[in-house]
Formats: sequence, C-alpha cells, structure tokens
Amino acid sequence: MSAEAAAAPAAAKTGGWEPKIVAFCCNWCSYGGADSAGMGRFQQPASTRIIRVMCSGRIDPLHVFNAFLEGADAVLVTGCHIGDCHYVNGNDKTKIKYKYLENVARELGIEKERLQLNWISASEGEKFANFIRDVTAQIKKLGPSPLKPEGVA
Amino acid sequence: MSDIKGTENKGAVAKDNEEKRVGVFVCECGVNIGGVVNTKAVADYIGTLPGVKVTSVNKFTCSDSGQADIQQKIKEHNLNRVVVAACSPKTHEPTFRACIEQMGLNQYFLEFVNIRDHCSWIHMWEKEKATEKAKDLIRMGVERSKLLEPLQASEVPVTDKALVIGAGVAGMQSALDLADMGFQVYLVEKEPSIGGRMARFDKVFPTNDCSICILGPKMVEVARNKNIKIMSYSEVKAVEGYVGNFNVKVEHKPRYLDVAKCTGCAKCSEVCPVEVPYDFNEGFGTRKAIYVPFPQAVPLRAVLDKENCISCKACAKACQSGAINYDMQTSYTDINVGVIVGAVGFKTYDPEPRHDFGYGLYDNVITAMEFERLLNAAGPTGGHVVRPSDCKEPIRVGFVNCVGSRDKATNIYCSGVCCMVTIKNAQLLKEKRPETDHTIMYIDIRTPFRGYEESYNRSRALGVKFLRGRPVEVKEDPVTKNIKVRVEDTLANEIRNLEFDLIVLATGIVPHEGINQIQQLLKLSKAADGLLMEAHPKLKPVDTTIDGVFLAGVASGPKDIPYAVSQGSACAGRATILLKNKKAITEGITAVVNPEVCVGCQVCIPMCPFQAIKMDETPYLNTGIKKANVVKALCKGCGTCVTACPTGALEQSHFKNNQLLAQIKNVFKFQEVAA
Amino acid sequence: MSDTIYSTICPGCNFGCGLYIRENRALDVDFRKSSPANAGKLCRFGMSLPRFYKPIKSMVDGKETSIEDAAKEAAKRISAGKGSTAFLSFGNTTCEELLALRKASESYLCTGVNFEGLPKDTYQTLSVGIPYSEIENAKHIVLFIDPYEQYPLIVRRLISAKNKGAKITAVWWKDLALATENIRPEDVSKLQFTKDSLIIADFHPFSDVEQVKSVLSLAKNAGAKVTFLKPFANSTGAYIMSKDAKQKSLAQLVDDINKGTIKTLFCLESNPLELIPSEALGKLTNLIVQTGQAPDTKANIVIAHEPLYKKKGTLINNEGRAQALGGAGTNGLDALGIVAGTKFDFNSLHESVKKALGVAAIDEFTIPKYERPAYGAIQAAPKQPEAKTALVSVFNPFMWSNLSDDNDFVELSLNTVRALKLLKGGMLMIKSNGSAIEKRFKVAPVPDNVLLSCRKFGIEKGTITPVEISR
Amino acid sequence: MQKSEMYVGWSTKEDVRKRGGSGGLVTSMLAAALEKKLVDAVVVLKKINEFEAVPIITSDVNEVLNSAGSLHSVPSNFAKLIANRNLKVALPAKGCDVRGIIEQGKRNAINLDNTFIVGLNCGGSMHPVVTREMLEVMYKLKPEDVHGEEIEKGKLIFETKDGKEHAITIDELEEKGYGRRESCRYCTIKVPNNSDIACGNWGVTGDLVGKATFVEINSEKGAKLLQNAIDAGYVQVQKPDEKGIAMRAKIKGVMEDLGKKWKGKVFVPIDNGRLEYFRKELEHCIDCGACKAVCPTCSCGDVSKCTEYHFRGDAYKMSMYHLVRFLHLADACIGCGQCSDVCPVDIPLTRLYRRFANPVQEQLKYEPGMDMRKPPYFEVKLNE
Repeated sequence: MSAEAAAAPAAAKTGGWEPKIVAFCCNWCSYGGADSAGMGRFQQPASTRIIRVMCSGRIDPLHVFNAFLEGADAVLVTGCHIGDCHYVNGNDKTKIKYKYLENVARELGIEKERLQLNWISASEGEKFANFIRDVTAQIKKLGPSPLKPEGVA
Repeated sequence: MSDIKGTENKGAVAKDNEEKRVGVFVCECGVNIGGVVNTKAVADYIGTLPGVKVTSVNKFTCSDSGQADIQQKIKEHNLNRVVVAACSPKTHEPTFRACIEQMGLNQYFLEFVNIRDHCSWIHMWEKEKATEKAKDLIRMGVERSKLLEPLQASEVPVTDKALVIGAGVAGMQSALDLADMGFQVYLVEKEPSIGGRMARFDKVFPTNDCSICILGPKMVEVARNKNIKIMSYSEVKAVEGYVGNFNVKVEHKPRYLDVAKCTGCAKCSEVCPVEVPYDFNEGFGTRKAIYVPFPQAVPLRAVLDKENCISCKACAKACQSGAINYDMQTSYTDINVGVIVGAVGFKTYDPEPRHDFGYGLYDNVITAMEFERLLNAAGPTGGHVVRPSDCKEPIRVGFVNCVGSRDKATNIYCSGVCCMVTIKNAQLLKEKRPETDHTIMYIDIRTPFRGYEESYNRSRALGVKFLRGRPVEVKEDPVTKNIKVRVEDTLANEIRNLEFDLIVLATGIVPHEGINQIQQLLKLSKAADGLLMEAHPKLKPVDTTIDGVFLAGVASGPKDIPYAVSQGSACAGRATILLKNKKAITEGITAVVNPEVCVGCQVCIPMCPFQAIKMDETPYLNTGIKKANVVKALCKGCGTCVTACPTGALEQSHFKNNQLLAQIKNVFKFQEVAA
Repeated sequence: MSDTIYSTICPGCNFGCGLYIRENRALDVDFRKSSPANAGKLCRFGMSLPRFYKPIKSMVDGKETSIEDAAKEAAKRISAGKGSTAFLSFGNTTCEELLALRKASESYLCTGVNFEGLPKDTYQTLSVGIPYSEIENAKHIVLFIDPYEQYPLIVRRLISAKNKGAKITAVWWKDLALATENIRPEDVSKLQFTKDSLIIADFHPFSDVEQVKSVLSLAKNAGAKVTFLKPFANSTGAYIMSKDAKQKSLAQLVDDINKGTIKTLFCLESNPLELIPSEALGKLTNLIVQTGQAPDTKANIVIAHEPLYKKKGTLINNEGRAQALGGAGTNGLDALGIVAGTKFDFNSLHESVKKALGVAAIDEFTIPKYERPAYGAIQAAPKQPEAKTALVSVFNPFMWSNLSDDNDFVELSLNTVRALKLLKGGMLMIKSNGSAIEKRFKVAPVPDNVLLSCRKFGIEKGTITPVEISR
Repeated sequence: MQKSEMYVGWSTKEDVRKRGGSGGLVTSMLAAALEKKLVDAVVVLKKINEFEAVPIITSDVNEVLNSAGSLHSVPSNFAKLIANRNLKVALPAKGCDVRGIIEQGKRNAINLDNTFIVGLNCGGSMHPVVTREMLEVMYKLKPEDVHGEEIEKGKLIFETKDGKEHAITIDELEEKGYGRRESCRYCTIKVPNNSDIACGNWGVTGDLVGKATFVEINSEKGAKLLQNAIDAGYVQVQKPDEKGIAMRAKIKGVMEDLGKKWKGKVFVPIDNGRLEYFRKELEHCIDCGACKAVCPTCSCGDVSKCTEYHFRGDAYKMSMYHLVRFLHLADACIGCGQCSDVCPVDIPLTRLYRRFANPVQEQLKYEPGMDMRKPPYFEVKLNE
C-alpha cells in the first residue's frame, strides 16, 4: 500500500463540503490513467465524475460550459501527452480549443483552478490521483462555483 | 434568419418515440465493489429513475450466471437499453456488447459504467461517498443510455493485393509470406537494390554468420517469386483511399538504362571515368558514376548516377546489349491494393554534427557501421581493418557504446542492438588478429535474447575488455593521430587515461528522413521519439491506427533481425485476414454530417488527420451549398471535427452532443431538503 | 436580378416595430434601424417572421381556387345565409381594410372594441396608449405584465427609465430582473401609487374584466397615468376606425353562434380558433377566413390575400403612431369588395383614415394628438386564485399567432421542486379537469402555488387554471 | 495599373457627379462593372429618406446610377447580404464590411474571387435614431430640413435645405452620447486596405476637393475594376499630388490614434466582479438571436452550436448561447457593432464580445478580416 493510500482514512474523516468536479478523459490515455489509479488503489477524494470521450479533441467547449452551468465546481480537460495522440494530433487541437476556453473563463472571472488541462498517459495512475487530490484541495479552498445554480449539488 | 431557436428546428434529433426500457445491472465484483459501495442502496435508488424497469445486483456480472441474468431480464422486461455498472469498459465492454447482441439488441445499446476502477478502488475508506458517487455515475449512464442510437459497423470490399514499402529484411519477409499465401505483392524499394541495411552488415550477431550469405538467397527468392513485383529505385508518392481500396502512385526513378536489356555485367562501370565515394561502403572507397550497387544486388542491374555523370558516353559504347538510355524519364505506376505493409527502415545516428567523441574532427574515430564495412571481405579494404589516418592496422581499439542512444541530448531510448554489434565487432577483429587489444566502454551491457549473453561471454573469454564508463574527454594526439581518452571506470571507481589507435562509436538507431513523408502519406501517428506508432504497444504491435496499414521492422522502434523478420511475418498474417476475407469491417463510431444543418464552411476538413471529410461534388437539394461528407471507411471516430464544427452539423455517433450532455447534466441533482 | 424589399411592421403585437422583409430565395428579416417605434430592433417573435408568414392558397371546401372565385363563393354563401353572417376582425389588418370590412358588414360587426363589462368612458384609455418616450421619462412604473415574455420591446424603454432613476414595481407572478421592487398580484393593495406613477398593464380578449377594472380604478384613485399594451398589430387602429360603428362584443358573438342565429362567420386576418371556443365554431354552417398566412383552422372558404408585408395601408401602434406599410398590394381590399358586392378604392379609404386621425399625411415620426378623457370611478373586485396550485398562462405573440416557440416547460419554485422530490431534468405531472400532461420544468422565482407558462398546453381555462401537480 | 498605386478620379457622368459624394467615382465604377459584365450584380444603398437607405442587390445599371451614395447614418451590413448567394458581385464596403466579407470568404460562404470589394474610407457611422435625436437636441434642427452631411476637420456638419451649414465637433457630440456608434469610435480600420480598392476623399486637394475621390489599389481585382471603368468611359483619373498623399496618410494616422485612445477608454480593465458584470449586462436577454443573425462573421445557419444547446427552460446563471458565442467570436469578432445596434434590450454586445476578443486576438496576433489567415480556432496546431 502506498503512503498516500495509508494516509487516506485520516483524510476521509475530515469530511465537509465535497466539490463536484467534471473530468473529461480521452479513451486511450487519461481514462486509462484513471483506471490505473484504480488498479494501483491510489486513493482520491470522491469529488470527480469522469466523462469518457474517444479523443481529447472531442472535448467541446460547449460541454465544458455546460458542466459549469449545471454546477461543476471545476472542470478538467485531460488527454494524451502531446505527440502520443492515438489520432495523430487530436491533442494539439485540444490545446487550441483549451486556449480559447481558458480565455473565456479568465475574462469571466472564473478562477484558474476551476478549469485545468493536464496530459496523463494510461500508465500514470499515480499522476492522475495526485491531480485529482490537488484540484479537490484547491477547490475546497475556493468554495462552490459562482455559476452553480441554486438548489443544485 | 430566425429567432434563437424556433421549433421547426432542423438540427433537433429526430424524436425517437420508442419508450426507453432500461435495465441496470450492478456488479459487486466479489468484494472489489461490493466491499465498498452499498450496491443494494445504489440499485434501490437507480430503480426509482424514470425509464428504469429493472435493477439487478450480481456478485460477478461478467460470469456466465451474471450474463444469463442480463439476458433473462432483457426478455422478461422487454428491455431496450442495458446499463452495466462494473469495472472499466476497457475490460468488459466487448463481453457485454456480445451478451446483449445475442438477445437481438444492437450492441451499442449498452452503456458501461465504471464503478470499480473509478469508484470503489479509489474511495476504499469513504464508503458513503463512494455509494453516492456510484449513484451519480449510474444515473449519468442511465440518462445517456436512453439517448443511445443503434450503430452498424459497415463492410468495405478488400482488393486482394498488397503493397510492401521497403525491401529490407522485414519487408522482404512480409512480401514473401503474402506471396506464398497466394496474394499479389508490390514491393517498393527506394534504393536500386533490395536488401536494406542487412545487406551492408558483415556478420550478424550472435552467431557471426555472414550477413549477405544468408540474406542473398532470400533476395533471390523474392526476385523469383511470381507473386512479387519488385519496384526498385522507386518511391511511393501518393496514397489515397482506405482499407481494402488504396490507390497508390509509385514513382520510378530513371536508371538511365533499360532494365530488360541490362545483364549486370558491369562492363559499363569498368569504362566509366568518374569515381565517387561509395555510399554502400559508408563512404569508404569509390564507385563509378554508372555501377551495379553491390555484387549480390537484386535486381542485378546497373544504375547511372546522373548527378555525377559527365556524359562521355563511354558506357554506352561499352554496353554490348545497348541498354544505356540517357533520355530516360521519371515514370509512374498507379496500383490498387487492399493492404499496405510499411517496412520503411531506419538509419544510424549521425555523430558528425555534434562531433560526438571527436567524430568528424579526428580521422581515427569511426562508426560501427563503417567498421562493419572495413571488416567485410567485399568492403573497401578487402576485409582489412585499417585506420583512416594512415591506413595502418590498429592494435588498440576502443569501442564507445550508446552514441545517440540513452542520452537526453540526443535520443533517450535504448537502440537495443548496439551492445551486441560492438561485442560482435570486437570479437571478429580479435579472432582475425589476436594481437589486437579491445576495450568496450559502456553504460550497461544488454544481452536479452537467445545466444546474446553467450556471445558476450565469448568476447570476455577472447580477452575483450569491458569498462563501465563513458569517455568524458576524447583528444587526438596531433603527431601519432592516436586517440586519447579520459574515462571514469565506474566499477573500479577510478579515472583512467587510455590511448587507442582507433575508436569505434556504436551509433544508435534513428528514423530516416523519409519517415515523415511515409507518415503523412499513410496518415500514421508518430511518437515523440520520431518513430512510427503502432496501434497498441502490447496487443497490436504491427497494426496501426489506420485500418489496413501495418508496420514491420525498425520504423516502429529499434529491433534486431529476428524481431524484424517476425514482424514482417506478423504483418503478412494480419494482412491476410483482410485479404482472405475480401472485406473489412470499419469503425461503427464515426463522424456523421447532418446536411440540413451543414453550411459548407469547410472548417472541418483540415481538422481530420485521416482526410476522411470530403466536400460533396454537387450542392445539396436546392440549397446551392455543397455540404461536407464523411467517408466512413477513413473515419477513425476521434470526433475532433465535431468539436470544431460551429453549426453542430457534424456529430460523432455514440458520442453525440446530446449523449455527452445528458451525462454532464446528470452529474448533478437537486439538493434534498434538510430534514 | 433585384431583391424585393418591403418596409413593414411586425404583426406580433401592437408595439409597431418597423422592419424590412427581404424576398429572395426565402424570406429574410432585415433591421430597419431608422424605425421611430423601436430603432429596428426585433424580439424573438419578430425574428421568427419567416416562419410566421407561411404561404397560403385560396380554397373552397378543401379545393384550391383563385382568390376571386373564393371571394365570389363567399359572397354567394353570405347572401344565401340572409343576415345570419357575422364579420370578425381583431385588428390584425390595416385601417383601410378595417374600414372596408365595416362597410361590408353593417349588419353584424365585431372588432373586439366593444369592451364587454367595462364602462364606455374608459374605452379611449384602454385603446390608445401613451408614447414610449413618456415611459422612459416616468418616475415610478408599475408593471402588471411580464415585459420580457409579452411585450419584449418595452424592456429597453423600462431599462432606460430605470437608468434615469425610475422606480419599477412589478406586480407579477414572478420576480422580474428589471424591477426594483417585486410584489405578487394578491398584495397589490399594499402598494402606494402617486400621480407620478405610470401603470403599464395589458388588455386583450381574454383579460379578466375585474382585473382590468381594478387597474383602471387604482390609476383613477391615485391620479396616476395608465397605459394598456395590446396583442394585435393594429389593435389601436381597430378602435380608432370603428369606435363609432355599431358592433357586437365577442361574448355576444359566441352567444349568437351557440344560439344558432349566426351561421356564417367571416374572419378577416384573425384566427378564430384563438378567440372562439372550438365547440362554438363547430356549430357554424360556414367559416370563411380571409387572411395572408396559413391559418390553423379548417375553414370552408379560405380567401388568400397577400401577407401583411406586401400590403399597402396604415397601422396604428400602441402609442397612436400611424405608420404606413411599405407594400403595394390591395388584393385584400378587392376581395372584400367582391364579398360585399362593391368595389373599394384604396385612396378614398386612406383619406378616411387620415381624416379619422386628423392628419394631413401619415408621418411615422409624428404622433397625432389624442384626447385622453378622464373616466369615472370604478368598482372592482379582482379575484385571486383559490386553488392550491394554479397554472398561469402568460399570453405572448407566439401564443396569439399559434406559432411554436422554445418554451415547452413550466416555471415553478425551488420549494415546490423539493417538496415533490422532482428529478433534475425530469418531468412534472400536471392534472386539470381529468386531463393530465407531463412537462419539463424550470426553477424560477415564482410563488410556491404558481406554475407559470408561456405556452398553451390545451388544459387551460383562461389565464388561471387550477391544477394538481406531482412527480 | 497595379497594387498600391494611387489615383484621384471622378465620374464622367454629370448627374452622378452631382448626386453622389466626392465626384461619384464609386457609383460609376460599380455601374461600369455591371455594364461591362465584369459582375452580374451590384450592391447599392437604395435611399429611403435622408436618414434611411436599405441595401439591395441589383443588376439594373440605372438603379446603381440612382443609388444613394454615402450616408453616415446607415450602419449597413453587406457581408451577410451577399453570403451564400453565389454571385459575381461588386459592392461598396466600409472597413468592417470588408472584414465581414473576408471572414465569410474564409468560411466558404462568399467566393472572394468573384467579389469585387470597393472599400470606403470610414471615420465612423451613426445610428439613425440617435442622429435624429442629436439633430433636435444638439443642432436644434428639424431632421426634415436637413439636406446633406459631411465630416471635416473633426466636425460633423449638416447642411440644411436653405443652404446653411451647421457644425459641431465630434468630440463634443460624443461627450454627450451622440455622434458615432461606440464600436466606430474605437475602430482603427479607417482606410480599408483589406479591400480591392480603397476609396475616399482624404487626399483630394485643390480644386478637386469635394469633386473627386482618392483611390488606392489594393489588389489585382481592384486594378481590374478601375481599369474597366476607365475603359468604359465612366471614370477619369489622374495621379494624386504628393501633398494629397501625405495629407491622406496624416488623416489616417490621426484617426487611428483616436481609435486607439477610445479603445483604452472603453475597455477599462475590470479587476473584480467580472462575472457579475457580464451577468448584469446579459440579464435582460430575451433570446431573440438577432445578434447572431446579424453577425457578419458568423456563417452558421439557423441551427448552430450556440442556439442548439440553449434551452429557455434551463435555469442557468449565464446563457449557454452567449457563452458559446463569446468563445466562437473570440477570434472572429471584427467589432462592427451590428449586434449592439439590433439588440432589442440594448445589451452592449459588441463591447462584451470585444472583452473576450481583444486578449485572444492580441495574443494570437490575429486580425480577423484583414487577410486570409485561417481563424486560429480552426488550426491544427498553433506556431508558438
């Protein structure tokens, strides 16, 4: 058992508000990364809901906006490392779309922690888990998203 | 113009009026899930969702009894959507797709929810939160499942001919196997002769066989095979189409002589007055402007190097068969094939630009490949290893391993074969001239396969010295032209100053310049190391992401000869599945255009790395607008075009916007009233 | 190749928004930025006009025919009916056509301006509103409407007033974003009106008479200004052109159809289904519809004249501003002539319109002078919904013209959502008088006992319908 | 004749010279293009009254010769008008119109090879309703009495039917909220060098002032258009004098600097409460979709991502429609101001779009509608 896993029961007891984070994962890398995190039993806060797409290039800004409007406290865009795309260069295109998304989020005054991009390979289970842990901690500090509709959790 | 959203909305999904009857099957995966998630509570909650007709909890849903339960409930409740909440879809999606297909449901009516890898395994000590999360995940899946649409994988016919690009040992093997299975094979080689790199090796490890002696017969076999059409001195210039139906344009460079008339007698070479460095011998020695590539070349025909030709026409006079034709033009052949095997090879790392270990600065620093030609009886020195500065036979030879490999400054990967090459080379010289003294400077010695370690042991027994350490300073003695090396012996933990007559660099394997062109022509992926990507590093090592295109040999990563040959055979085997069945099943998940909505703006076209989107040739109905169209056989279903499409006319089946949005929306729920 | 462009007016309500209709392959709306009523701005209905102007063909008993033959057949049936014909037009057409209709139908006319149950001295106040510039300059505005849904172009006038410091009180079922104060209709008695107050209400065929009286009385008692917005493009013109005509009220008409004294109904540019219960319509021997865009009723005779945007003529908006339609078409008048057995001359009718307005020329930039007579004291007793839960229907241009809109949902409070344990993205079951429907819902700032809807679901009984709701 | 050459020219037809502004060169050039079948149709403004003209597509030479000429109070929008109509067309266009047309060209809705764009120098346009009010309030004039208008030396001059001129500085007018539309104030495309041929009165000197047009040829098509008009005998040109060229450059410079200054004034950074700012500005939105329908860079039809996934029944804190448009317009917005003009609830949409577009366009060094560079959003990989 890893050190993180051993530490988890203590973290679980602290409880409190659990943010809801929507993570978009590509089928070939980051979704596999999340699977690897499971296989390695890398414990994570129960904050994240994963939406699987075939390629990170399919992560439409439309979906990211919708996640925020529906009440996401953070949205994560993840995919294969640049150069490793299963579809030649899908993640290069993801990078461009993300640049635009980031701009809209920044101009809207959405904190940068609430929208994050990360490249995670299928073998990087621990990286995936660490990422979720870090983001969750950051969001807990920030509190609920200002875009969250009333009465929704 | 119209308001923001009128109801006569052409884009709206045609209302599917069929009542959605969802069955949800929650797997406990032994205690993997059941030990953390309260599966009963989850099933009870999910059972209250609209459309859910039945829920079921199984110890192992993937077991025969679990699958039988699904099939029985489909029948009992007349289900038309099935949600399985279990492990990762990567593990068992195919299992359950087959399971529901047996019951007459379209296999894409399955929604697979991952509550093990993404839930129970990562929230082992937060049982309540894990249970809540499982409810959310399954609710997301249930709502998505209601919007799933039936998909049919489509079939395309396969032309029963193959193209093999690259006639190295891997490509030849592939061509031979395919030909022996009865298929017509075009074997395209850019050099004037087939044979590839292996033809240039002197001996091959670990058996130290003569390389050309074992390769030569294979080359002849290729030439003799009726089903193989060799296109030497030719390159693939264009590839269009898709699996089963590739249209390929092959360019034939002019040899300036009639291949049918040339006998390979080399009389022309004898009279040619022009001498140029001989590339086959790694630049050692010379060849003529008209020459036969090497004695065992296939086809055994001369080739005229027009760049260096002085047009003295001596060769034309000398040629008894009148084969010389100075006016020959580049010609092209269009071929249609069903599959393509890419065995495009590699080159060795060039230490010249960086002057690694003084290469290019000091005469007596050479590469292993150059050393190989010097050792070769047919080489420039007739098999005498001499050092370039004074043509004297060296006594003290230093070998440096991992040049251009395992080095952040050049390539981080291990080239795999260089340890053995060095060991073999030292052995060969030592055996020839026992008085020589060999020192191999290495980082690690890697001898993983049959006979390799034995070969290493033999070297040691012969007295070859192994020094673990990388030279930190390499200097030439200006008088003797000997090479002085300062190296840390990391085993003895001391700095040593050595002097060698000759230094041989074991240069690594790198992609050759043509690989980019091949990558673009075949629309393949390239990894960060610059080599081509296979479809799956473990399970599909010779497939690519492009259906009908396979990779053999070093183009997809460093390999030794047996590995490359196996891959050649493997490609032939994989390709035969398509060639023999005469049909290919294409991806069911593809992009689809709604022509009612498409405005023909064409922004999607460059988005597709597979060139699967074409514009219609004629305007759609009476709109006057030519719409985009997805060629299903080319589409790999990544969906990047769908993201770029500003109108939403492009959709990715099985990952449609409304399906993904249904998932997103159901991440959340109304907060319950505090009691 | 030349585009045909019509400078025209939106038929969505009585606001009088100017726009261009451009005819090329399809219809397009263009923005007429110099329009004095609204600077070329259009609401979602205005933007939907290409859908509204559905082409139509003249028909007799389901068979296609020419407009002349349809009109001739109508004349034949009307004369055969011997005085059992009623003529109905609710102000969706030009003043000129209304004058012609009036002439064609001295026997039984209904233009909706014989306001049943309301004192005659309030008619002018109900019919002619105040200039929009006065709204922008008001100090206190009290809204009895949902401006966003019902009369969207008034929103910018209200915002302008607010920016100038006006207080805006919404007496409505939902909190309105532009209001500085939101109160519910049942609490209207708590509200303080002054002579600086401007009351904005609306008045349409389904208005609750007691509610209208109550508004009139509130204004009267406080000395406040009141203006009524209306749903039909020429509602104001209909009043001005026919106020002195002998005519029947809508209720009377329905009554007479039910009694059987009216057997033939002639509708000019008015959707009868919208105004008359379908049971009553079923009793008619002949339903004759003369219109410019496809109706949703099965009429015995359809006289298809040009759509409004192609017509020549005058419309009067809620401010009383007379605006000329930019078309040249008069085939509606010609057909009316055939029906009436006469010939109508546009020019002489147009002169009569100008005379009625007291102007020398139709100038959209100048509002004619209108008298605003005071009216006497009014007793009003508006009823509040008694039901536990009420479905409140908010009438809007889409509803009046039966055009579908992106509003297939009801609004309800978060408390109701929680009490009923509704699922996000799920459905609400609404039951009324034995019929039940399932609808999507939206959480909105409405009272817990109210469902608000801008679409007709077919279970409504007027503006307020008692319902039962569940998951 | 070729790219970057400059001329001063005028119409040979007296009636056109009289009616059109600045010697009627543009009108005659368009008429000649139609007459000589260089194009199948021409877009002209059909004058309705002094403050109103409506753009029409016509193949009738007479209609072209009788067209309205230049009007400052007609914020026209030609790109959408000719999109998807497969026309061989010539049209006059302000800087923003040209940008719109080029953006439509990139999206394959206009074939630029078949489109001859006559660029018009533009210091800004005015909203007709604002102009009327301004005449009454600032100039104390009856709009009906006004006969013509002109901008000269920073003043907006109205000529009344009695022949008198009435001038007020634009600065003063804009101080009071009148004058040019907001987007025109911070626009910096004053001479449309993105068009085929840029025309205007800046740089016309001496006796020719008011009687000729200064043109700069920006493309082969522009050269063809002018040469065609000369060959057809519709137009005469001469080389401009050095003074004129310098003067034109100076005016251009001054106007552009003014635009930049306004940009700084309008787009004051918002440090806190940006979300609230946008929510407040959008709170009255009635979902009419006019801003999209009028947008000259949008080539979508009725159905598009912004509308399709926007449902009025969603109780969101922000509009899905606007969020998608903010994103899609981040590289596409040309700041033409059309959306603000038509918004029925007076949302300053252009200002909102520019808030997102300014940083993206600066960062990517992308100016939409100024050249044929593909919108970065549709690139496969950005060169960074």
